[in-house]
Amino acid sequence: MIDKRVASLGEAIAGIKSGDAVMIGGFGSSGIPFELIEALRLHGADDLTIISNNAGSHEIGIATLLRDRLVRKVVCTYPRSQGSVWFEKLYEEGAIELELMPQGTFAERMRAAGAGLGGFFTPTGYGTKLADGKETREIDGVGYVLEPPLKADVALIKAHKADKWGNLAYNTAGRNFNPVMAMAADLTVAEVEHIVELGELDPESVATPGIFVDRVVAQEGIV
Amino acid sequence: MIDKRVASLGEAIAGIKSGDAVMIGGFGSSGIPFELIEALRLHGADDLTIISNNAGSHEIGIATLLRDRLVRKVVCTYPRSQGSVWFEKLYEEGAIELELMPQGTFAERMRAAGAGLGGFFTPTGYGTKLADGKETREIDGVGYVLEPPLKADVALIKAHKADKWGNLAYNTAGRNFNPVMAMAADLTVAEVEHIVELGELDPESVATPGIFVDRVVAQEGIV
Amino acid sequence: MTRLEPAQMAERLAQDIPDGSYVNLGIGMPVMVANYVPEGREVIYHSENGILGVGPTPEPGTEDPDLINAAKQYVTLIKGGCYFDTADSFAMMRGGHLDIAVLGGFQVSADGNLANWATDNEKYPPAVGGAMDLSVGAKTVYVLMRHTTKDGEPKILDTCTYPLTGTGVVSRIYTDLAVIEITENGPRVVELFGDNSFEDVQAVTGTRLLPPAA
Amino acid sequence: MTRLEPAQMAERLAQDIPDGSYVNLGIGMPVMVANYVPEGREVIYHSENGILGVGPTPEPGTEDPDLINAAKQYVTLIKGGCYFDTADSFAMMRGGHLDIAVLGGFQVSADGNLANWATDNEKYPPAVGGAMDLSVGAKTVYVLMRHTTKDGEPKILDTCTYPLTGTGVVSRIYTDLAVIEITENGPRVVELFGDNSFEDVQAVTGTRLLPPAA
Repeated sequence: MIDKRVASLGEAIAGIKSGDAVMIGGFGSSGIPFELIEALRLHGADDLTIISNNAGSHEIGIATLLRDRLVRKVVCTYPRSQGSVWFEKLYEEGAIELELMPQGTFAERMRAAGAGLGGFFTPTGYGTKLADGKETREIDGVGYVLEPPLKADVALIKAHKADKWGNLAYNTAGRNFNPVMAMAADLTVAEVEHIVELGELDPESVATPGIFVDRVVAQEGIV
Repeated sequence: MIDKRVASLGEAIAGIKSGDAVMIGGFGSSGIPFELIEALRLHGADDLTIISNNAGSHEIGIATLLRDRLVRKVVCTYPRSQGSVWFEKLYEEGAIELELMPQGTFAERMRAAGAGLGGFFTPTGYGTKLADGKETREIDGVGYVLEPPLKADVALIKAHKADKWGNLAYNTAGRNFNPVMAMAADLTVAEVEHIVELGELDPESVATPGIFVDRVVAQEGIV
Repeated sequence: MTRLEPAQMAERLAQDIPDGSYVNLGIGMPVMVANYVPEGREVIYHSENGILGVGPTPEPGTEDPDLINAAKQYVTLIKGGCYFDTADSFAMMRGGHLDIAVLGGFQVSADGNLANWATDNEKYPPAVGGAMDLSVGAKTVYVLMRHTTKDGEPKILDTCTYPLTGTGVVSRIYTDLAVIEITENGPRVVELFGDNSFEDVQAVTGTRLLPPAA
Repeated sequence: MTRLEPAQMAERLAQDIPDGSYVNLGIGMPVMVANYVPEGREVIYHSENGILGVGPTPEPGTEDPDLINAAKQYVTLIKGGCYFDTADSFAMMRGGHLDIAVLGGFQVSADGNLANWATDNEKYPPAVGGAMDLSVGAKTVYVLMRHTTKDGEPKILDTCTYPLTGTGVVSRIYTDLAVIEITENGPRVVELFGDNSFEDVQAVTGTRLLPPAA
């Protein structure tokens, strides 16, 4: 029988290893799996590559992984936000590697990984510093940059509701990167506010079908 | 003010010209804009390129466009179905051009057009006849085919409900190709069963945001 | 020689679908597999037109005209199922998320090439649908087909003569005579039905088979 | 010389947003444009994080923690708005579906190149977000920025010295002094605010301007 629910945050992140590439959903403070991040911080793995739109701010979420020096590299689009002091400190120290890309390219690269594509040509970034060293091509008079898929070992995502098969429904703009990350990782773990009975989610508004999800954990209220 | 509703099927397809490339949503008999197709048949444009998963069957829908010899070329994945007699007849006569491709490539090419991408590498079809003459590349040991975006002048799509801003909600598997076609055409026209008040559609289950839709017409019961 | 009927072939294959699998069943004989998955196993069926959780045929009069499977037959949605568009459906298929695709076959080659979408009859319009995406995308591809054509010609060959669907994609072939696994060393018979002997099966096969492991 | 305040600059730009437009407003000064769209025009605002139909700031106490805009401020959804994921949001942006993007700018060149995401300070971490996708994808890109830097250096130049966001993407520049259109022949002043003369504006511009058409 298919039951992806796990009983604790610890079980939810079991198996993450030092050196892993970890996608973390969310945009700003919206749709972020704060409890999974806290569990990851306490888990013991380090030398992580964090793939997330932002690089944390203040003393919560991704910022705490940076503060505790568990992160070797950040792959993101917008590391600098109000209160992103830990990222800025490590960056100035040269203690962290940054791979920066346009946000649409970031989302599309993860989707390509999840969709089994080998790469795509995007006009975004053509003629800019972010295309340096990349293959480019002119197609029908427009310049494009070839971008490869972006995969991860683990995706930690956040949804509003889940059922035991891992179907996910989101709340408003909390959806953001969570659906594409769910597709693009070997192991996808979803933190949710509510676990509901099978059949309670509207089949027309399941934005992440359960096939993309390996584990579901209910929030414990730890952060 | 934004009001995409039009009063009749005739208004809905106004402006379609002979020689246009027309996407038509649907899979089998599901999610097909039968009334828009009938309006197109009576409209007078010919020499059309029809882009649709199937090539019609029996004496309804796309089959009637073929029967009336309004179609120069069919771009599809599965032209042969039970009752696809008109397609088979024209094909045997050499009276119709066929561009065939794998269904995932078909959907993804339209999405690429809608998403502003210049093309993508797919593993599907690599090493087969359907990759003949196409650029291929080995990436990390896997063979891929480069596929270009697929656009159209017009998309005729079918949804369950719409509001006046063109937001669309679908019924069950009637969704199929309709959302990607809505993105990929210069003019997108939606035939719907019900037009509802603004705010009545659940913002979490609008599968085609109104930005992709130009005209909305309610079914008239003509087919 | 023992020749299984299609229903028996489907039943045999169904034994190898593990509990909890996400499965796509091709048009034709493969859809029969759903009838024989052993009790107690939960299997979720995918349909290329945008359904995860395909359920049984609806009661007459309760059909939803939009709710059909890849073979254009009316189906239902099970509790816990959901809908999505075709681009998302093929992302699922091509992206390696389905555990098993069960496909029909015209021919399979010794190295696991599959031909199942076109013959060499040029008059007849070709149709490919989702076959190529499934063959290349599912984690495991099982082919369910008769061992020979109606005319007794072998369908398991050194090299496919019909246009290919995918290269090196087939894991196992379930025929009316035997179960054959495509290994690095070539196709190996892993099960012989009834009193069929290895030599019987080899005699109607167009490529050299490896005998069952001792 | 007449120098408009930011609110006045935003108000001026807002006059050029047609009824029925789909618009993305960048972080900073651009978001102020929403306050000044003339009465009777219906404009739908897009936010890169997956919202079409961004509404005003919520009443205190009614904030939805997930419902924020690109600047990470709480917003609401208007009636007729909807949500989608980031891949779909950027498909919308990059695919030419937005009518207008209003962006801030560090520098704009005579041929419409935009620099608005990074300076030449290597110590300071760069951040690009959705700026490049918007600049290349929206049908029309308006830049709303002061005519010169705090130090009085020109921001409209022959060539941008800061890293580019996009090439040949800018249609119009709305500054505190004038409205300038990027034409095939170069930047043309189409409106001078207050008593500003063409020569006044040319004097604080780092590239040759064309005078208003007669």
